[in-house]
Amino acid sequence: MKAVFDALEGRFAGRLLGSDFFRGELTFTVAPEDFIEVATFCRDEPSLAFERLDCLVGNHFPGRRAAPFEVTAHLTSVSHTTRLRLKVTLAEGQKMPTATEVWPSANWDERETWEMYGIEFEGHPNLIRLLTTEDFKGFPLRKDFPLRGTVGGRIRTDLKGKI
Amino acid sequence: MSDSAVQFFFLLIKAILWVAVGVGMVPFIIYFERKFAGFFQSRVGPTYAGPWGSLQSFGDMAKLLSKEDLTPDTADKPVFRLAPYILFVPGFLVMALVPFGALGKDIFGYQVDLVIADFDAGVIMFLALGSIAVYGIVFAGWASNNHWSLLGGLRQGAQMISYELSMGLALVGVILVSNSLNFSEIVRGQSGNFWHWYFIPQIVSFAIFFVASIAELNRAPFDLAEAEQELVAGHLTEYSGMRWGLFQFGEYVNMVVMSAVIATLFFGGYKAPFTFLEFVPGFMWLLAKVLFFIFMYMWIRWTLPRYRYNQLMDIGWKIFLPLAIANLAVTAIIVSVV
Amino acid sequence: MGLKDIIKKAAFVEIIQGMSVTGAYFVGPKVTVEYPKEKISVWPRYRGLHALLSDPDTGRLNCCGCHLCATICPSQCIYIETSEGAVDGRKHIDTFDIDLARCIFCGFCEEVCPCAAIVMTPVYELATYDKGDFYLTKEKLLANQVNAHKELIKR
Amino acid sequence: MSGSTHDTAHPQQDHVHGAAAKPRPTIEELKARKARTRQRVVGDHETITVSMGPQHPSMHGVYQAVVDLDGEIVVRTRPGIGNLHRGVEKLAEHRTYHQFIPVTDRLDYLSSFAMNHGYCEAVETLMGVEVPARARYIRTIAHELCRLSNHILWLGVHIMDFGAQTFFLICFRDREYILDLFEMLCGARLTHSYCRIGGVSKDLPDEWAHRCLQVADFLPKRLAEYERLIKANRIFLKRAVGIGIFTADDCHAWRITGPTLRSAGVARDLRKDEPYAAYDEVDFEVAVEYNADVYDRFLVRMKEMRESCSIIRQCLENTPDGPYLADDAAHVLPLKKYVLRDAAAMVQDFVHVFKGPQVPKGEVYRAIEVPKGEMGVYIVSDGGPKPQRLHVATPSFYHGQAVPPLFEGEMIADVVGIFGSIDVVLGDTDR
Repeated sequence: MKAVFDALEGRFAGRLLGSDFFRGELTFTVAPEDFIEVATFCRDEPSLAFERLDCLVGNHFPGRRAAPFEVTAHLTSVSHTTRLRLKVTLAEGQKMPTATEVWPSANWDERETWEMYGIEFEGHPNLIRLLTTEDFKGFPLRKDFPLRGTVGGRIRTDLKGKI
Repeated sequence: MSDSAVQFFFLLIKAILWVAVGVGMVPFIIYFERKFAGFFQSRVGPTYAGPWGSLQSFGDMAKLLSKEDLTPDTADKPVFRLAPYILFVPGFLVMALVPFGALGKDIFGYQVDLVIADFDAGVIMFLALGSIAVYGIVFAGWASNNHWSLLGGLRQGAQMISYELSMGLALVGVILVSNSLNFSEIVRGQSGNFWHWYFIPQIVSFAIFFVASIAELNRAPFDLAEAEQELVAGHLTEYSGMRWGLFQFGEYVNMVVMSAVIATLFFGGYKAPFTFLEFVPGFMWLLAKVLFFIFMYMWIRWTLPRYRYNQLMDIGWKIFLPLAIANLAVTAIIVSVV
Repeated sequence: MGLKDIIKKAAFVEIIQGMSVTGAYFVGPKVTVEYPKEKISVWPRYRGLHALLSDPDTGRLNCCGCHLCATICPSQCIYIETSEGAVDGRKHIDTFDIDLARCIFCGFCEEVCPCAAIVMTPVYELATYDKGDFYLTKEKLLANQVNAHKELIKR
Repeated sequence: MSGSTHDTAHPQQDHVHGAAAKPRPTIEELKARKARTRQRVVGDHETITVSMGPQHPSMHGVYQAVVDLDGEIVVRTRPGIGNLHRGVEKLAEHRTYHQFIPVTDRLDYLSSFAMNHGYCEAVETLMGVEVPARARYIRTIAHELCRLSNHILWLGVHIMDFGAQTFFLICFRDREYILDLFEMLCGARLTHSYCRIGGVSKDLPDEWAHRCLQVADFLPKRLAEYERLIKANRIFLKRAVGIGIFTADDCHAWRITGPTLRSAGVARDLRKDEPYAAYDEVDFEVAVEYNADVYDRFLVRMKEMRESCSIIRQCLENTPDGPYLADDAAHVLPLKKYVLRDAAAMVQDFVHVFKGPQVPKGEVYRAIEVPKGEMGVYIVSDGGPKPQRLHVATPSFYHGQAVPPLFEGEMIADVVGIFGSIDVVLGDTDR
């Protein structure tokens, strides 16, 4: 953990917006425009070697006015058995660069984050709804979205030949 | 009564009986297939309809008859309806060639041949009819106008072409040994105890023929046309009700016929395994052999996984064909020398 | 591939080996339980149909109307209505309904119940022709207590 | 311990039946093999499009793969999921930490104990609950039983994908023994809801250890029987060897974990790498194979099942006595037997049900090795009784995503086999 902290601090000293250590897990907050650079460094630097993106999730904090959205990437190094969390905070409508170039497995994660929170990923190859129906309205995991109700889900006939 | 009238009368009886036995066996073979499938999987199989579930097939038949018969809107309708019949008519025709007793047997003072058609080119006829049956499946695949069905039909066509060849070449070995194309003659050539049967000198032929017959019958491990796990139901995807039932029926009729042909060609047909057992009628021996092969087909089906399409072709062309030719050459040399 | 392998292949060794396994099953004992004719007994902890227990002596419902089960229920399938004013100072249970169509049989209601009132019984045949039968009222739940495990009642 | 792999010596592989140890390929060879398969789809193709799933008989669950075929060769695959989406993450935000446990059962319904366990481990990490030793051992046993039942079911379905139908039913027959054990243990056969925050809900019943030992002794015999039936079978070998190659690099890039990753020669197993429950106290080997194909995934899982039996045996011998639920009033739902007798426990019960556990602020990501791969649970807590955000990074989600590169250039007949070999369960994928 210490090595990871030192390596990242050494490389991106001024640009890391914050770090956190809780229950043995290291979290770094980075700016959205730095995210890809930090992620690529984490993957390619042999002493870090985070080969794998374990998951990429969004989050919504309606209480934080300036930047209510958060995207968290969990990185895993199989060779060093270490984990790292990279966090990006976003304002409503602010775009996030896609991580599909760094880890292909981010594809569905980003689609899910987009459909659930409305966080747009710039450069994503296929940003369409993944789990909900095509005619779904709204972003269901936002805190202001109700738990119960019916949205979309009618049987589509106009999509013939498009899927 | 003139002799020809009597012969015609006997012919009618033979034809009706043979077909009745063949057709009558099918529901029970289907029942046994399901029962044995259960046994092979340490289950008990059907138990409800009739004693030990033996009337299961009739229940199925009633269900299939009462089901709606769907024809897809985009299907090629005449061909779609024709296909099941093409599959099972050749099976019945081959039945006519298989002898179930000696020629010129004395019954009520008349000389009767215990075969429907004592046809001199029987083996050729059998191969020809076998190739026609595949049209049923290819037509079904084409006419359904469904991707899965089309793939199934194509697979079956390709499979049949590659297996007919080695099957035919395997048979040539038997023809050389028996010196005849006539089924009755071939059986007569196997007179004596079971070590006179052709499966011993022609073991390679037998192996090729048996495996190819599984492919021809479209059963696991060569049921590529149907291939439930890959092609949904292959050529059967769009069929429902009794039309689907006819396909199943045709397949089981073909199974009876194919078992009878194998028994005739390699296992002495209606002959008893030992000469002292010949007091049992030949028909019973043939039936026993047919049932044995049907059981083997079931055992294989419920044990083995399925080949892939291109692997099947590989086996057909790269192993069986050279093997059959080699067998043919060796047999030819031995026959001409001895 | 050595000669041994070729011979093995030509003799179908591994296929015969495999067929011997299925052949052994063919003659071996069968494992089928022919369900409606014979039924399997379940273990005492089995989480089947719920039952409400009542005191065997007085016939009074064990339930004290605390709403714990209705609150913990992850699928919110328990509906309880209580009223005050019974003679002995206990709450009176007006309704105690379980919607089986919602229930996921997790057993949490049984686990949190502070007065051993709601238990799960080994009754597992819940299929019915009428959806209404899935709505269990207090009477139905009480009637089911005959199926409850004896140890649960004693406790 | 783990990670780089192609350079570490590995013990002579113990093949019970069938062929001798295969030569181990280098990663370049594997890549070349995969490239040869991919070569088939280069260039223009006239294709037909078929939809495998959601109603296809051999798709596992309601997965949809729209496949473009050139003849029998798969040119492109467009996966589609979501038919089983239940919004588990939204549900979690409206339930207390205790209430969410039965929901986790429904994630991967074929190994629901593992799902309970993963969730509880994460919550315990967040809350800092110390789990008693007995509970840790019971969890280990139950988790391994769960792995066995999952792998046995997988095996049956997987071999059935290749057309051997008997296998499916005999595997189901043997899975019954494990389900019976679970029924005896927690009262449910499929959706166990057995784990609790801080331990397990019920102690081992009488006789259970004995029966479990019997099963653990008996299953390896059955596994040998399975192997006699299929392992050396020429058809299975032809269908499985060299098919669906996915190298270690690809696996990392697509976050493929579990047996599929181990079949690519990476000795990654969270039970060893980040031990939880009692895994650091038992002795077991990580099953690794090196060819990264369908057959090696089969071998890895067969080995894992044997290891599971051995872990169960060790745990049963060493299970300590003591409490099976942590004595932690702030975080743990009290046991029924105390609630009925003890006023403090009853108060604790009421507090937990009506108010929920006391949770510190913070976020944790905890991953455990479930039968299908690595399941991570990410919990953000804002100090309330309900999670602010809960994300379950389930293995099947990523396995289902990696389908296009896996299918590329393979034949339609192998598609079902490959899809089976990566072990996808749609409850796990769609959440």
